[in-house]
Amino acid sequence: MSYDNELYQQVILDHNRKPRNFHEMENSTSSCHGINPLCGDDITIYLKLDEAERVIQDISFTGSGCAISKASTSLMTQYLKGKKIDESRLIFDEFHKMVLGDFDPEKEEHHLGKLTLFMGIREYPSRTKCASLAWHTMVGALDKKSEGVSTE
Amino acid sequence: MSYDNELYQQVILDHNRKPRNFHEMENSTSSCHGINPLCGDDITIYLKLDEAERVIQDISFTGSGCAISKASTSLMTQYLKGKKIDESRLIFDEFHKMVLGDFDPEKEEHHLGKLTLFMGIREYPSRTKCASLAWHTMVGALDKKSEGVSTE
Amino acid sequence: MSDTNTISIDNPILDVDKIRSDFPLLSKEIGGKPLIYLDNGATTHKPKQVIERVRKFDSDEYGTVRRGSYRLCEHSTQLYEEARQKVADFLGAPTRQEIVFTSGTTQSINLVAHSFGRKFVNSGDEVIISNIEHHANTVPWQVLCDEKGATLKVIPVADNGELVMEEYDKLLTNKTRIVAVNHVSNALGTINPVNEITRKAHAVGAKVLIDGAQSTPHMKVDVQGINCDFYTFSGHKMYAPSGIGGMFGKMEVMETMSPYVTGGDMIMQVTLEKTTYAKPPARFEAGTPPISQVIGLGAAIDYLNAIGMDKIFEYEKSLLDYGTRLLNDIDGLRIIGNAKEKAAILSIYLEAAHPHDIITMLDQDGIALRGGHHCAQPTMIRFGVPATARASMAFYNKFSEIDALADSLRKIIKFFS
Amino acid sequence: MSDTNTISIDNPILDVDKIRSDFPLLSKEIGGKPLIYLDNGATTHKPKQVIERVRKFDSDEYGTVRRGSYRLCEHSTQLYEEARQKVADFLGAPTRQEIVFTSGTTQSINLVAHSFGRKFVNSGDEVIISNIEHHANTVPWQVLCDEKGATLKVIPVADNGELVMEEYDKLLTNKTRIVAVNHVSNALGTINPVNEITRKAHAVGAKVLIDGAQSTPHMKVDVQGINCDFYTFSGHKMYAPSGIGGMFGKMEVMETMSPYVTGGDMIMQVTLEKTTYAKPPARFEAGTPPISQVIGLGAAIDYLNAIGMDKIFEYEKSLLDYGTRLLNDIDGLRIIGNAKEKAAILSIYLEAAHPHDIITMLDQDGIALRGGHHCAQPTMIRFGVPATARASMAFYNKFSEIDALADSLRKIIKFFS
Ligand SMILES: Cc1ncc(COP(=O)(O)O)c(C=O)c1O
Ligand SMILES: Cc1ncc(COP(=O)(O)O)c(C=O)c1O
Repeated sequence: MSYDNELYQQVILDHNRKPRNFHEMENSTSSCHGINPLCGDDITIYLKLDEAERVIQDISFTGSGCAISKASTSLMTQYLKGKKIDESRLIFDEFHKMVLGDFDPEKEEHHLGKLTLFMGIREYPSRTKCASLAWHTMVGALDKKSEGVSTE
Repeated sequence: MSYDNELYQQVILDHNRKPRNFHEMENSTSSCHGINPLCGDDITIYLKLDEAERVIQDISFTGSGCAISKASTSLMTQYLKGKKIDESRLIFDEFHKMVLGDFDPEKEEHHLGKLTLFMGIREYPSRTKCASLAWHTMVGALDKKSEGVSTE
Repeated sequence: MSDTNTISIDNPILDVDKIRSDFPLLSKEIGGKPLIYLDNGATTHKPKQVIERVRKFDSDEYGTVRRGSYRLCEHSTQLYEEARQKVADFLGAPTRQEIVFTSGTTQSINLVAHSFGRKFVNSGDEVIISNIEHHANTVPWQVLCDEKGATLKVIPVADNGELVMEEYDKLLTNKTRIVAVNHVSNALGTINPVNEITRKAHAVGAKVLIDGAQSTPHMKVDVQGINCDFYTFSGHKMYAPSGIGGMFGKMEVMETMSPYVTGGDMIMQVTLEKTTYAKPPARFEAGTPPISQVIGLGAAIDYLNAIGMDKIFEYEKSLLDYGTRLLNDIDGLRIIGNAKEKAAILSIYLEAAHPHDIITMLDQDGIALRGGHHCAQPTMIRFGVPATARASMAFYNKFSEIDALADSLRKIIKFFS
Repeated sequence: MSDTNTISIDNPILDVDKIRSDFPLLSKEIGGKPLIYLDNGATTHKPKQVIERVRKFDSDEYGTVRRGSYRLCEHSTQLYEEARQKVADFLGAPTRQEIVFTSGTTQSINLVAHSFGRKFVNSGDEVIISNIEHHANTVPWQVLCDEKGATLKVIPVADNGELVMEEYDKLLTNKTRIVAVNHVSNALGTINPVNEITRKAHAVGAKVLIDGAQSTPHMKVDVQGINCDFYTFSGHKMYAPSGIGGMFGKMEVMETMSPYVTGGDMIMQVTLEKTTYAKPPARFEAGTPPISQVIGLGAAIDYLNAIGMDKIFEYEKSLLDYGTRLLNDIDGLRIIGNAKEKAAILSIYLEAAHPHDIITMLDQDGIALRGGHHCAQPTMIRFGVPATARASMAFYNKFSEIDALADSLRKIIKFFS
């Protein structure tokens, strides 16, 4: 399997233009505010958790940011909707390591699906935070961090 | 007339070993404490002023310091005893300018007498304060500066 | 569009090619493309005259300053004080003793907020800043006002990026202790009317700090003309080494101030019971200073003087006018900040793309711009944008580099639309 | 006397001639005589590896750090963080994030006195320093205690220059908030028992700052072994450029501390109403840091590691032993400070001549020593001398230079007697 190393692929441009699950959630069970101080990315993730089943029933987001952060958040919400909480944490871990260059989905088993298209970001260290902000914030919402998270 | 450019001349060594007027003064009319923070020179000048005649009746000093500062103070007290206050200020001015290299007693009229032997100090900028501390402190005593003076 | 370009070729204000040959970094390539460096507001490159002066000093002349009386040390102390005189002359300060060396503008402003502010700003007093300040000229005053129970007031900014002076008039009261504004805004390029700001502040008895981080590299400064009480600057933004900066402070004001950083060299005498403080500037220069960097700063000032600050300002102004015209022609591009008096800064906002994406794309073309809030978040909030891409020019930039920027921006807009 | 000298020639710990060829300044002449530089306690010279690294960085790689996302800036940010890792490794710190860059020891101690001290030291609390501290580790605590109504207590020093540890035990109480002592005294050379000092302070719940200005250049340091909460240092005393220094701070302690200098990069978010602070080390690194000097510091650490800190310590110790024996043979000469554990510092007092005169006379022979109170007035007062002449050695000094010092001192004594 081969991955495109280009950062701004069509999928990313598309999710940037038309972000999915891009709205506030009235009946969320938790939410978290995340910022990337360096470039001013600023998002809020809303979760509706089924605590009994330990499943992410619904997920959405609002905020503003660069194409990478918006597309990453949009794709994350698509990908995690309906996933188990534990699995979501595992995926976070793999994603985070992938963008830092510490995990290579070309060589190792993974649960990232099409999220591997963010692999190219390894080449742009200062942009990894743009891709991972969504994920940190999602985990913050899982952990019910009221003070928010920052990638700084 | 010609001056020796050497810093440590015999006169200076002699006044360093046996400083003149080196004692506290019981009945002084004013005194001043002067310090040179860089090397720790620390002297007190005592004056007995005849305010009516505007004359320095008596002058003495105590303290510790380098050979230059001790000899300079000792020679100053010898030279100023009995001098008019106004003349003493004038001499201070000439002396101060001389050690800074701004006044050349070889070329200009002056009232410095044998004090010109400190002329060589122009060559050692960091030592000028050692030679001028006594003078600043003497003027401090004339001005009744209770907070003392510092060459810094 | 090639109009201004032609003018600059036929009748050059500066010999930019010759100047560029002094700056080794400007001939660098980034990913195979020639570097086009337009982030001079963040930091500037150093001419070889500065780099070599520091190298020579460290190799042949280095010694500590102020503390020793052997000749090596006397020599470096003399060079150090000569550099202080150069700074004084460069800023139009009356005396060398009114120049304090610090590690940069941030440290200088903190010094004033601490040593002046904590002493003279009390509960109920007021401090005035503007809406277009760098964080370095915002946070220290917030902290001070918080601590003292004083009020922080903010001069608003009009849509064109100019301060609203009528509002400033209303903010001033007899409780105003200090007014702190920048000479040139790093986010918008606005040149503020610092003479008027100072005069009016003095009329109510307030002191004035002018943050000159963005003015000292680009225009002639005259602190006596402005009549401000403090004027701060950073060496690394004015072609000098990193790690050095400073400020002008009026002696009569500095003499009333408590020390900031304490330690060696800022004291007259230390016993275990009590410490007496030295006179300014020594009072504010505790510890071993950035010696080699001060020498480098002196060399940078020599370099700037040799070109001439008036010429630098005139040339950069022509770059700004050219760039403004060029970019205003691009659809979907907005320049934030259009003050009449403006330094060569273009804060760019594209409808189509986020500044961070713009920066990464420009970088692919070898063009270095800064994207973000430029440490001026309140300004970004005021203009309703999360961030901008900022082109900040220097006298070593060429008109053709502005052309390249415009071309690249057009490409980006197309790509993201 | 030529004994030790012979040993060093036959069985050299270091190849000093080769090392000296790395330091351009050491081949300088002063008034026609070869420079004998023995003021390393004040500041050290820089090997060409450091000078060249900075020159290359400024010429080919310079960019701002942390603020930009174009490649030039990413590259310098990476070098900057690599240097932070080098410092962490050099000091034995667990993580890079526990290293804060400052302009030097003075700034580092002020940071702790402000950000830890003003938050955690209150009225009635106690701070402990020693009688052999540099002003940089005295004045900030005096100021703090004055401001807070806290008490400053002082560990006394015995006649041989060692701290009186039984007295220290008595000074510690449950009101002690911080103990701040140097690892090596710059005035006497005493190596203090910092592990024991730290252990005992922790036992009463106090934090510990160790001032490492004089230890980092001369011996292997292990902050985890010491277990101190803060450890400060100056680059210019460890063969790095001027204008850079820093400290180790335990993350768990630093996280509880307020910012010191405020401005850009130390904040998470600034609005006109409120500011949230970044995590350490960023919280304590407001503004543009001394970028090139950090890179130079990294190069200096590489240089020291290549020689080996243990070897450096061993060689300097042999210089110290040699010099001590040589000088003790001179009539009318007193060495102040004879601790069993001692770094290569000889604080010299002559009955015949004042230190300032000694320095001027030595300088005529090309020998650079510092005369004065060494920013340690309380220490001078304790030993009843106004000042001393201090020979402070480095691994680039030769035994023959100590011979020259001894000869020159003998001449001076004769001259002044
Ligand atoms: C023990 C000690 N502490 C602190 C300092 C102050 O260091 P700096 O002047 O580099 O801030 C020095 C050096 O002068 C020192 O020797
Ligand atoms: C207007 C203004 N003020 C202050 C600063 C802070 O300067 P420094 O980071 O050199 O301390 C900057 C630069 O970042 C600036 O542009």
